[in-house]
Amino acid sequence: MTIKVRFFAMLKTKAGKEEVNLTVSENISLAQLKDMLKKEFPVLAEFIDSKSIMISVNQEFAVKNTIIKGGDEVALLPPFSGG
Amino acid sequence: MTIKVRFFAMLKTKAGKEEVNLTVSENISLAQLKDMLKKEFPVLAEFIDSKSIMISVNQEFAVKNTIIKGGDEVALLPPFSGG
Amino acid sequence: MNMDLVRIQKHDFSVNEEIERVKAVSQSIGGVVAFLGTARDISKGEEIVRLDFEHYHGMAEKKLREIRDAALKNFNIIEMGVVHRVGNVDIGENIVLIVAAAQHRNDAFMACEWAIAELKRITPIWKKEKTRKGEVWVEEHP
Amino acid sequence: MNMDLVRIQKHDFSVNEEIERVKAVSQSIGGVVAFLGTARDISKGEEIVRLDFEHYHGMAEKKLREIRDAALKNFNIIEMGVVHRVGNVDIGENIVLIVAAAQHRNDAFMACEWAIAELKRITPIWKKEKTRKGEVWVEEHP
Repeated sequence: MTIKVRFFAMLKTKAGKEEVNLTVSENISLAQLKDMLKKEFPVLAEFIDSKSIMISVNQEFAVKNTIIKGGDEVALLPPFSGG
Repeated sequence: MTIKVRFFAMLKTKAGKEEVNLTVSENISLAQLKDMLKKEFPVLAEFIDSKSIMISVNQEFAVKNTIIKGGDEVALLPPFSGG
Repeated sequence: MNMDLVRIQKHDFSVNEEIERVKAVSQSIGGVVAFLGTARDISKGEEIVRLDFEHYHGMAEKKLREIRDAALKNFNIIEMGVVHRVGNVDIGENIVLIVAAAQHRNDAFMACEWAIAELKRITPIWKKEKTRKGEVWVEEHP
Repeated sequence: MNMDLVRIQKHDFSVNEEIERVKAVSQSIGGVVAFLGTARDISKGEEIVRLDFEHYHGMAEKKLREIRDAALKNFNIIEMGVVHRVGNVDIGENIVLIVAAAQHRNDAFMACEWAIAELKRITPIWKKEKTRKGEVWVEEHP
């Protein structure tokens, strides 16, 4: 299955791109996704491991047991600084 | 000596006037002034005795031992309701 | 400056203008908290038609200036503005505005909350409510 | 109504207009508390030339609507408006506005303070500070 991964703010700068389509195995967990992303984007590995980075799936905050399905929009969110 | 006494809001309504010039003895205390005002304006007596009425002398809150001098502007202030 | 930032007036005010007046003082302002008091249609279950505010001219202005001075001294704010209307105020209209500006928002919130409570406590301003039954000074029976 | 009261936009907003939009909802509003975040000239000792805000379009708007919904549910307020700017914001300009309207002022203060803290916590918006030394995403090293 294919998912879309989006990067924002300083993660976009680090990744050097705004978004990427990834082919992954069916119904992976958030933990599996993180491992994949670290392999795919070594430059982001330390950020993905840091607790301050949040991940959203279909524009909602993902939790440990969130399952990612085909067509999902995943985003890596650095710490917010709005307001 | 002569002092000016001003009434505001519902005390003005009760007294039926905005202000009055009163001739009083020299350098009276706030307590003496209150007794005088009660005699002069019986209709205000219960309000003057009530704790919620404040008295100002020259546009500053008077306290128990405030002394009133000739030419002073005294005002009877019902509970505030601004804001 | 002081005179512009603290006023009692019959006519309405613009929240934008009052905030701009306060913001003009410094570029270090990061948070502005404004309290706007407006005329409600109901008070203690009674329908209100209109309000009428009276003030002790001179003393009321002095008390508002004292509130601004104390706020600048006791809170970590950069500037404060206070405007109160007197005379007739229709339902829905503005009555009072307090603008507190600070580098950080918590200080602005604290100063603004304190200032409106203090205004109600020490400023000689009185509200008359006009209902269909007649007029009544608020807190007529203390 | 909901769409008008909660917005993310590039252009500036008018505090007056936003307050009027909120006030238009009810004549029972007696207290309005507005928090206005503005662009400061200094951040952590560094002189700031300009700010640039990025947001996650779709998700950020959704989070702001959730904040309004939660505020209406959890506080005794009548209405709330939330506007946040994105793109370039010059020093002194408006960034964010939260307007909370209630019958009584305490409820408006509580809801407004909660909403701006919650906005900072859950809304995917990021600030880039432009200084004379270059540009930096705020909290670049979490």
